[in-house]
Parts: sequence; structure tokens; C-alpha cells
Amino acid sequence: MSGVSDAVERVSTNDVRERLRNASASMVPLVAIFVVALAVPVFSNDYWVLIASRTAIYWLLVGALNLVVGFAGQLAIGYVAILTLGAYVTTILSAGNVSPPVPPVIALAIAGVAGSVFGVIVGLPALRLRTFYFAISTFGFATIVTQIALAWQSVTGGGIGLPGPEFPAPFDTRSGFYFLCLGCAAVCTWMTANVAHSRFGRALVAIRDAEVAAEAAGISKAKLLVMVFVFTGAAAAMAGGLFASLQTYITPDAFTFDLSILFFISILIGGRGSILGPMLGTIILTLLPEFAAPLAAWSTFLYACLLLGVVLAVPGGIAALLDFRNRKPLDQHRAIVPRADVISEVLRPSQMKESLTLSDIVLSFGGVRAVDGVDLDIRPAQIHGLIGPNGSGKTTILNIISGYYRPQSGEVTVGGETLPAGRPATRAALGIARTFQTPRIIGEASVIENVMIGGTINGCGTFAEALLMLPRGRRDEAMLRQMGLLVLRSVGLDSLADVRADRLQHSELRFVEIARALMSQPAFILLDEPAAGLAPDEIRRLGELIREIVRRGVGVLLVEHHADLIFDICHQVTVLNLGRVLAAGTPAEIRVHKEVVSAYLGG
Amino acid sequence: MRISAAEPLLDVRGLNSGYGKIVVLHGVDINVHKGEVVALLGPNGAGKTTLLRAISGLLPWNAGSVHFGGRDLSGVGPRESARAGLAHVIEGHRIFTQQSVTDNLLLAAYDVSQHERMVRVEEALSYFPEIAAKRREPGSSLSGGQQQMLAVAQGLVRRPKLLMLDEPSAGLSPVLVDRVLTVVARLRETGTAVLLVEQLIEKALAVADRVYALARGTVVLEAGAAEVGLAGRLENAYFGTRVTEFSAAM
Amino acid sequence: MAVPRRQFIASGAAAVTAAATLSFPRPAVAQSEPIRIGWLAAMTGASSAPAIGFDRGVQYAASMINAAGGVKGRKIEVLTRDTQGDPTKAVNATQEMISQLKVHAIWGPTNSGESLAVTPIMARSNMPNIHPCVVTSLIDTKKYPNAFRTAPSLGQWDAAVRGYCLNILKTKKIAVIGDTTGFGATAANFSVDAFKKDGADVVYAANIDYNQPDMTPDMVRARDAGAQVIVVWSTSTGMDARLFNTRGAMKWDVPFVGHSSMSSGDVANLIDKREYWNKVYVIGYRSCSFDAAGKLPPRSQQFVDSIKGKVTLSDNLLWWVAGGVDAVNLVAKAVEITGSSASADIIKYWNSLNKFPGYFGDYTFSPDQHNGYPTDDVVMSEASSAKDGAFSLAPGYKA
Amino acid sequence: MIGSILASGLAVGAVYALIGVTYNTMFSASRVISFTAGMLGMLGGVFGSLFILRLGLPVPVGFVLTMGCCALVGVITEFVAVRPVLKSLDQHLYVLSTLALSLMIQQLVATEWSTEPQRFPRLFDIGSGLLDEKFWLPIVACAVGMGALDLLYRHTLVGKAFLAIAEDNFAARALGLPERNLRIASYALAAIIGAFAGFAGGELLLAFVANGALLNFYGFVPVALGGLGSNRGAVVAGLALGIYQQAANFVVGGIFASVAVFAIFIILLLAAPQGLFGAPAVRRV
Repeated sequence: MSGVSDAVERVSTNDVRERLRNASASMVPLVAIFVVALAVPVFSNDYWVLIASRTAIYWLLVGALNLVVGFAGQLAIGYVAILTLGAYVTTILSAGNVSPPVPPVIALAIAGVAGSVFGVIVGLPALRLRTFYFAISTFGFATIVTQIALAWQSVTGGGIGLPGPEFPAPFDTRSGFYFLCLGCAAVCTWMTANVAHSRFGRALVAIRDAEVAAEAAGISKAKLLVMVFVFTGAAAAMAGGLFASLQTYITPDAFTFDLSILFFISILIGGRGSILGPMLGTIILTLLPEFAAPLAAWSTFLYACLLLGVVLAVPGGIAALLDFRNRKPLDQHRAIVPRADVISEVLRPSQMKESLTLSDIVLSFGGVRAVDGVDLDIRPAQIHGLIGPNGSGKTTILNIISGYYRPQSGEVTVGGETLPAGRPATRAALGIARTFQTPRIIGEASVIENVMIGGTINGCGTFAEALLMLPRGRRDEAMLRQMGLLVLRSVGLDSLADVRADRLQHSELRFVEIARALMSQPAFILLDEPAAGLAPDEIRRLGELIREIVRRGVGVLLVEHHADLIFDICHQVTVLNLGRVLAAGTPAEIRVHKEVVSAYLGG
Repeated sequence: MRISAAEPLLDVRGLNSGYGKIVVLHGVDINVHKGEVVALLGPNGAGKTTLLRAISGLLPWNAGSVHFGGRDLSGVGPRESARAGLAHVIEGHRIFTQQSVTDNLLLAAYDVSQHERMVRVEEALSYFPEIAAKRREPGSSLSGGQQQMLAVAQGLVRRPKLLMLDEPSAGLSPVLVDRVLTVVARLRETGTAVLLVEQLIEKALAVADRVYALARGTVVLEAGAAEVGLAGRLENAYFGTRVTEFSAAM
Repeated sequence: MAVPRRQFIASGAAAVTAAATLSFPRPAVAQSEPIRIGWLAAMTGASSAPAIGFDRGVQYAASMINAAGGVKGRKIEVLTRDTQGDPTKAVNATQEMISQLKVHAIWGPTNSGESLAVTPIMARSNMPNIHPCVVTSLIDTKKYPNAFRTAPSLGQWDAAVRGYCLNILKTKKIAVIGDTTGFGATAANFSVDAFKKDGADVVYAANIDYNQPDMTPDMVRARDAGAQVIVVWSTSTGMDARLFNTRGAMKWDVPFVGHSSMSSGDVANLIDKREYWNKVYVIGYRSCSFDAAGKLPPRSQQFVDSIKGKVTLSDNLLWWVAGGVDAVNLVAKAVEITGSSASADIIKYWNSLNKFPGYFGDYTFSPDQHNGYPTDDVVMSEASSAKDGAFSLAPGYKA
Repeated sequence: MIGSILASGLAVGAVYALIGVTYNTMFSASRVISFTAGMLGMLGGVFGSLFILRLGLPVPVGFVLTMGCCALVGVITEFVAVRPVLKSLDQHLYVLSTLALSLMIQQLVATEWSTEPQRFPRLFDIGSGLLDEKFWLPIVACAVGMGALDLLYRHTLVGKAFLAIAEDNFAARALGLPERNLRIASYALAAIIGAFAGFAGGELLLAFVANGALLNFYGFVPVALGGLGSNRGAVVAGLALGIYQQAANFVVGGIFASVAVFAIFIILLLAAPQGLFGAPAVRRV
């Protein structure tokens, strides 16, 4: 995509510095915590080193699980299953119950591999099951694993269990082992942060909060989740291996369901989509019982109170408490001032010469024919207006084009090439972007992040590259952020780039959606009532913006109730009524078309 | 502006409302007098449905006031407004398909005293013989038009002072539309006020005393249903051209 | 974003100060400092009954010694941590006792799951440890020279049960039932193997989920297999009672032999008819058994009299209380004789014990034998005969 | 042999089914799946034992008190764990709030009642062996409960209002139905159903704190397999689950029984995510 590479070239050094500052700013507290953690053995004793090791191990798991629960929003409450698996694999291999003894470190690595496989198995139901169902299924796996550990006595030692692996020097002392755990935790945190700040991290959040928009941006939920499950599984299993060594001995009853709940809760009281929050959550929940030793009998109760308190008082979790940047008030009298001139920087002249064509589309829900043999022809560099009373099938047609609905007959083609029906995730790559009637925005993410979602498919680095922050991954980030800022400037929202999206006004969200659509350098944009809820002057600016977009050769399909806007900017207008085309032509023709007027006004 | 000496039954002033961040209504002023049929017209997305929801308390409003029968309805939920005699028949004839016609009506009579309920139900059914015949059958067995009648009947069960109908004609054949609208006419005779949201202008004008046209969340036109050249003015109001002139003209 | 950092340092600092304030001068230097005994007790959570019983003994013994002026002027200080039967909590608590509370000896934990996890940790710092947990592998003078067992091992329990079934009841066809917990599964398997070794015929063996509402299928199978005795390895009173009720309903007079949970008071509440509790024989101890004349052994009787009014026995077992007392006394004695509370000295003293007269039993340890409880003192007793925490000997024993 | 498997299978199945109905009743009133459902079953047993055995009250009094207390718990659930999170159902905060509440209930019972199973009173003392009341009581209770619910839903206006809210909450509100009070009422109702299950199954499952978590899961399985919101499905799936579980206990033994149950649960759910009588997923755009 030449336009994109232009953008990359245009990444000036201070943009890069800016980007690094943003990324590192969020890292500062994490690093600080690890620095303090490093000092624990120095000015305290083995007891606190043990507790610290435990915290580090839990965080190793929670940190990774955070991607599944906190970012992707999958309610995986049974992750102790993978901890258990990891613990047993590491222990059994290094004890040599089934094979010649393996050095613990290698056993740990093998456990990681096993964990990533098992992680996918435990995770896959998420693609098919509703949230709560998925939660229960993970809980099911947790039970199955412990029961098998109990039954398979010859290998797992059954009820008596096995002595945990002992790591070789320098990890054979309390502090030596602690630094091992801390190291693993640090690496895991670094990787999670990399993913979180990459297009993959944003895609996960998109799946959580705006799944439909995510699909429209070409994000494949299945692919993404599998990659995350692999990573999380590996981390969780390795945490298990370390856990086994820390416990010095593992029995099935050491892997209580409470442990699973602890992991899960740490994330949620920490706050979804944050790394610092869950980390503090883990630390607090691990330390709490130690300070409250006399209250042991009531620990669970207090724990539950804490949870309930957080849910009711601060649903955003610790992260929300610490989010100061979004506390400072926004300028109340701000206005959206699109910069038409910037559009020329954002969009390269579209090469698309053919038009997007709908031929004889029929789709009925139940008995009702929502769309009844509609033909439509959206030409490049033209605005095609689509109007009609409620329930005349306008939005349905948009959903057919963008692949959410599968028409019973008829097809959608671009230059004679048929678009796969019912597969929304393919559209972005085909150069078709869209906005939604009610903005599908990730409220908890910043405006720029929301916009960058639209460019997800433009990235070329793989998940692994993002994980390890390899050059290509870094370049993707630079490019996307650069593009994002440009696009925001073009729609006139660059001043709000780092603000939480849910703090914006409705009208601004509409422009954010357009910005997101522009990110993918589309050949066609489908706008679903972009003017709804906008003030007259905003509508005017919207009109100018659309005009400018079209000047770059993009074809626009505009579904709108504001007749004035339609007649103002459209080249072609199609009027629908009861799923049929009532009339089509230039605004002038339509404006005087008797049937239209009556149908539109009723009568 | 037609000023009436009598205190209006429903008096809405400077109402702002919407969904979450989306402000749909910008300072709407309308009123309905006792026994009067008022049609609320306007293009899609103008905020007609939103207005009805705000009045009946289904939607909270952030500014302005609503008085019904002299009572301030601010912060009052749909249940209280219904008890106060303000019945709202929402769009899309959303009746309870799994329950019988009679039960649907009994539910509307939830607050009515035990012995009174069946009386009210029969009374409501008397307006619609065609569904009275199907009183035992589940709502799902009714045709779209019959479901709409049932929805209207639900509104009547409470013997409301004001009945708000949201697009009762949507998806109905012309014949059925007339059936529903004749009921409106009958109600006027019994002294019940009606606030009617309609797409079909002619039909609306036929039964209405007054019309309001709503566009982009504000009242762009108020007129007597009988005034001449109304259609043209409506058209302009709809398509948003020279709106200022019209509002100035009023 | 400076605040989180501050927060963490705050809690970190709290940790450190806590460490500072709680840490004590090294035992060797101060001879007047109290003798600190760490007590790892599963006081709450499931199967907390034994710990509660032990605790009464522990507190009683400590108060007695302190009332008498302590050991050479040194008071006994019992530091209890409630592990709730959770190995993870036990590991934390043990490390806390070693590095933070700087205890001189540790008594407990009271169940094997926890003990398995903490024993290596104690061994690492050579912490003198006494515990009543049965799992055989817990005692290993090579790996854990610091760990001593003052109660029978699983092997000793099983020997008693097996001996009773084969030699006294003279049964040949055995059914073995365990629950699905770690202990149940292990003990059952162990028992099955041992019976087979002794040439007995194990006609039925099963693990039952203790939440299973109805035991009929398993009981019917056992009967059809021709079982003459049913050996039960479970700590679940619910499961025990269900087994008894099923046997009663089946009008089958097969004896139950096995774990002492079958004699717990909870079972009494759960059985449909009192007589369903007959012909149930549980592991007991000579020191806590009434002979045919209904008398306890003299030493035990004198102990019971001495604690009368101070410790309630009605709702728990005598051997728990006695065991708790003995644990404290073993530590106190070690300090008294050696005049030191150093780990090495305590362990050295324990290793020298021969028939140390405890209330629960006579303990004998040597450098390569840390199973201190005399096998012959493990006997079977009538489950339903509980009186002040003691039981009558099962039929067939000569007093 | 088969007889006793069927007897205990149907009995526990009936309890599971009623807990499933508890889940459904809460769900249809609020679209919330509450972890407290199983706890209510447990409380039904514990309160029953407390009032009748420990406090020595006559059975009818004990029964009424048990239902009353549990109804109260249900109402508390609505106020504490459900209403506050209704605004943000999509965030699934209800999973946490109800989980927290159920943990509290469990902990309270464990410390204030007992961690060991306690006896539940013999109510009628009718039958023995396979026809023992502990087996048929839950089954009868299930039948009675479903019958009563049917009467409520078909022949009382409140019941119809419950259905109305379940079918179309918005329309119900527009109609002027007291939606909030009805929601509270259905939480009380749900709690009573759960308590009823626990009470009827008391002789079988005993008054045991661990039953809470147990029923939470085994009560949810019928809901998932039968289809969320479908009581018919819950009953069918519940009874099936009971028999399957007892058969598994018998065939593969205690240790693998739970594995068998979880395995079949996950497999069936993947095969039919909406369950037997469940509604298909709603359109997203």
C-alpha cells in the first residue's frame, strides 16, 4: 500500500520519540515495581522472599492471563488447570517417572510447550460458547486435570503427590529461586506489554468491546485468540513449574479452585485492559492474607467483600483509580474542524476504477422481505445516497455489502469479482470500510487507539514479532500511530487523540468512526447515518469532509435521513421503500419525483 | 401560535432528551388539550418516538419540563405516568406473543382493581371485534394488524386521559390503518385526547385537530390540521430548506 | 503516574518494618527468652476437628508449664498459624515461623497434604519438627533428620486394621473402600496391596466420591463379591454414615473396620438408627481405650483426672488432647535436659529418647528411627463406644 | 442395582433440575446468571436442619421459616449483587458480584454452621429401600414445584407479568408494569425454588456447606444443556444428568465420574451451544 509507505517515510524522528514516550510512560510504574521487588531479599528475610516469589509466580500467570480476561474479555475462571498441568509436567519430567530424568530448566521449557497446546484446548470453546458458559467450561477443565492427577498414581503419585523439582545453582537458594521467578515474571510482563501496545493488543480489546467493528476492520477473532491462548498457556504452565518447586511438593489438593479465583479476581479488581492494575491486584491479594494472618478463618469472606466492594464502587478497578490523565476536564467549547487539505495526505488517489455493484439482492427475515430485488451501483469518486422510510432496508443493504448478512439471492461484486457473502472480516482487505448507525467505539481505549484499529490489516509484523518487539512490529506501530494522528487531524480531532473515547460527545464519536474507516485506505466507504445527532454546522463540515474523501477517488455509500445533506452532496440517490427501489437518479430528479415525495412524506 | 385559555392537558416545554450521549430533542415545546387529537409528524430520525418516550418517562430528560393534568412529571417513571392516565402505545406493536389476547389486556390492567379488570378488558375489546373473537389465542397467532389493534387496546384498558400512539400504521394495509384511525376518532368523541405519531400524513391530518412537525429534534411547524397549503409547508419543513422562514412565519 | 510507585514502596516498606519488628535476637545468645513453639494447625476449614483437639492439649500443657514457672525460667510461647488445610498457606506459615518468628521447634501440620509440602522446608533449616501425620514417606531420617512422628504411620494404622481383620475377625474376603480425596485414594491402594501381600482375598476395591448420595451400588457389589469385612479409608463422616445406613437398610451384618472418622460424633448425628453404628471398629490406641472393665490405663486415667474441668473431652478425642500435651512436653523436656533451645540440641535429645512416657504413648526415637509410636499400642476400638473421647477396645483384644 | 442407580439418579437429578429452574427464574427477570443459585439449594438444607433439628421446631414451621429466610437471601441478592450491575450487563460484572456474594454465604455457613455434613430431619418417614422418601421426595418436589410454577405463570396476573418481563422488558415497562418490584419478586421466587430443592433433597444431600459449590455447577449444567431460560429443558437435562452421573459413579468409579460429567458437558455444549430448547443467538448488527 503505497499511501501507507508514504506515511512511514513521513514518520519524523520526534514522532517516534513521542511514540516511545507514550509507550514507556506506561512502563515506568511497572519497572519501578520490579526495581523494588529486586531489593526485597536485601532488606528482609526468607519469609518475605518466599511471599515475593509466590507473588512473582502468580503474576507470571496472571500477567499473561490478563490478555485473555482483561483485554479479550473472555471469562476464563479455570486457569488453575494449566498451572496444575505445568506443575505436574515439570515435576514428572525432572523426577523421571516416565522418561530418563530431564534437567528442571528444560523440563520447565517442555511444560511451557505442553501448556501452550493445552491452553489452546482450554481456550477454544471461547470461540463458540457464550461468556458464562465458557467460564464454566474452563472450570470443568480445572476439575478434570486434578482428578486425573489424583487417579494416575503410577505417574503423578496420586494423592500423595510428588516432591517438586529442585532447580540447580544458582537457583537453589531462596533468593536465587526468587530471582528466577522474578526474571520470568519480568520477561512475561515485557511481552504482555508489547502485545498490549501492539495492533494485536488493540484488536483484542476491540473483540471485547466492539466485536462488530473489529470484524469490519478485518480482525479475525479465531486467529487472534488462538495466538493469545498459546502464549498464555505457555506462561501459565511455566508458572506451574515454578509453583511446584516453590511448594517443594505437589498434591492434587494444592491446586484449589480458590487459587483459580484469585488469578481471575486479581485481573478484574486490577481493571480490564490495564497491566499495572492487575499487577497491583495480584500483589495485594497475595500479601493480604499474610498481613491478616489472625483473620485466616475469615479470609475468604473479607476477600469476597473486597471483590464486591470493587465491583460496586469502582467497576473500572484499580487502573481506573490510577487513571489521572483522564480526570482533567476537557475543553467544553471545543469544535470539530475537519482539515480537508490533510485528507490528501491521508488518502492516496484511489486506483479503483470499477464500481461496487449489487445485483438483484433478496433477503428476508422470517416472512418479511427486508430487501426485495435491489440493484445498486456505487461508483468510485462518487457519493451515492440511499434514503427511504424506516424499515425500508437501508441498513440491511449495508450489512449485506459488508458481509454480516448472507442474501438469499443476488450478489455483491467489485469489478465483476463476487465478494464472499457472510464473511465480514474479509471486507477490509477488499478495500471496503464502513461506519455504524450507533458508533461502535471502544470506550475504555483512547481516541487514537480506536482509530488505529481501522489500520490493523495494514500491519505486516506477526504476533511473535510484536511479542518480542522486533523491528517489523515496531515499524507497524510507528506507521499506524503516524497514520492515526494524520487521519485524526484530517477529521479535526487530533487534539483529543489521547483522551478516553467514552469521554467524547456523540458527534465527535461519529467523526472518530469515519477516521477509523479512513485508516484502511479504503476504495469504498459505507456511511450509516453519519449525520444523526449532529448539529447543523457539524453536518455541513461532515458534508465537506465526505466531498474531500470522494475527491481522492473513493466511492461513498451514504445512508442518511437528513434529506438536506443528501440533496446537497450526493451524485446519485437511490430511494428505497419496503425493500424495493422506488426511484434512482440525480438529487434534482429525486427532489421532484412525485412518488418519492409522497412515499417519503407518507400519503 | 394558537393560545387556549384552558390549561393544556399535556404541556411540554423546552424538552431536551436523548440516548446516553446522543441528544435527540433540542428544546421541544408541544401541548395537547383535553379531548384533542394532535398529530406529530416528521421525517425519520426527527425524534418523534424519542419525544413520546421522554413524555411517558421511558427516557430520562435532561432539560425542560413536562406537565400532565397539572402534575409535574419530571423524574416520574412510566408506571406513575400510566397511573396518572397517560397511556403510551409504543412503536412496532410489541405485544406479548406467548400470552393470550385477554392476558395481554389483563397485564395492561395490572393496577386496576381485581373485579374491575375484566370489565375494562371487555370495554377495550369492544373497539376491536376482530381480536375480541380471538381473545383466547396467543398473541403470536395474530396478524400484524391485529397485533397493532391489541397494542392500542392495551392502551385503552386504562381509560387514559391521553393516549399516545407511536406509528400505529407501520406495516399495516391501508384498510387496517383506517380501522385503527377510526378508533382514534371514536376516542375523541369520548373526550380522550390522542397524541398520534404518523408517517401517513393525509390519514393523520384526517383525524387530527392540530399537527406538529418535528425535524432534527425541534418543532419546525405547528398548524391546524385544516390549514391550506399545509402539505407544501410540511415538505419544506421535512427537507429542511427555508425552515427558518416558516418558524418565523409562525 | 507516580502514585502507584509510592503505593508499592509503602507496602514494601510495611513489609520490611514488619520484618524488623517481628525478628528476634538469635536463640543461642538469650537464655531467658521464651521457648517459641510454632503450631501449624488447620483450625478452620474442612477436617479441622483434630487440630482443634490438639490445640486444647497444646494450650493446656503450655499454661501448666508456664504456671509452674516455665522451663528453667523460660516461658513457653505457642505461636499458632491457621493453615486451613491448604498446603500453600502451610508453606507460607512455615517459612514465617522459621525466618520471621524464629521459633525453636514446630508442632504440626496435622494433615499429610500440608505436611508433605512443609517437611522439606523445615529440613532445609534443620527445624526440630514433631507431627502426627500418617503418610509413610514423611519420615525419612536421611532426607529429613529433623522430623519426628509421634503418631502411628499409615503403615502402622494399616497393620492394625489388617491384623484385626485377618487375625481377630478371621475374615478372608476383604472389601476396601476409600474416598476420592488424596488420603482416601492413597490409603485404600496401600491397604489393598498389603492385604494381598498377606494372602488375603481382596474381593472388592473402590473409590467413592464422598458426595455420592447413595452407597447402595457399591455395598451391593461388595456383598455380591462375598466380602466378609469392609475396610474404609475416608475422613468424610458423611460418607461413613451413608455406608452404615446402607448396610442397615440392606440388613447386612458385615463389620466395618478402618479410619477413626467412623467414630466421630458427627456420624452419630447422621445415622438413621443407633444400632447401625454397631460392628464398626476404628483405629484406636491402648492409652485411650477402656478395657473390658471400662477402665483406662492408670497413666491415662490420672491424666484425664488432672485435666477435668480444664479441657472438654466430650466433643473430641482423648488422643488428640494427649498428643497435643505430649508435643509441648517433648519440646520442653528437650530444653530442660539439654539446657538449650538450639535446633541441634533438641534433635539430639529426641534421637536419644527410649520409651519417653507420654500420655498418648511411649515414644522411642533413634537417629535412624523417627516413627516414635509403638506399633502394639495401635488397636481397634468400638466406634460407637465414645465416652470422654476414649473408646472401648474392639472385641477380641485381651487387655 | 439398576434400580438404586435410577432412584438416586432421578433424585439428585430432580434437585439439579430445580436449581436449574432457579438459575432460569433469576435470568428471565434480569438477564443475569447468578452464582447464588446453588448456595440457595445448600441453604435450603442447612436452614431446614437448623430450624427443625437444632431449634426443634415442627416441620411445617421449619419449612416456612426456611423458605422465608431464603427468599430474603434472594431479595438481598437482587439489591446487592444484581441491581447495581444491570446498567453494564455487557461487562459481565454480575459474574463477580454474584460470585462474591455466594462466597460470603458459603463462608458464613462454614464458620457459623459447620464444615462437616449435618443431619437433615426425616420429614414423613415413609418408605424404605428404593422407595425411601429421600429418593422420591426430591422427585415429587420437582413435580410439585414445576406444577406450582405452571399455575403461577398461567393463572395469576403476577405470573403473567413475570413472563411479560422475560419476553419484552421494554414493552412491559411501557405498559406500566412495576418492573422493578416484579424483578425483586422473581428473585424471591427463584430463591424459594432453590431452597425448596435443597429442603426436599436434604435427606439425600444432608445439610452440608460443600453442597453450595456442588449445586452451583450441577445446577448450571441442565441450564446450559437444556437451554438458558427454558424450564422444560432444565428438568429434562437435570434428570438426565442425575442418572448419567450416578451411572458414571457406578461404572467408572468415583474418581472419574466427575471427569465424565465435565467431559460430556463440554462436548455437548460445543455441539449445541444453545442447548436443547434454547433460543438461537440474536442478531448483532
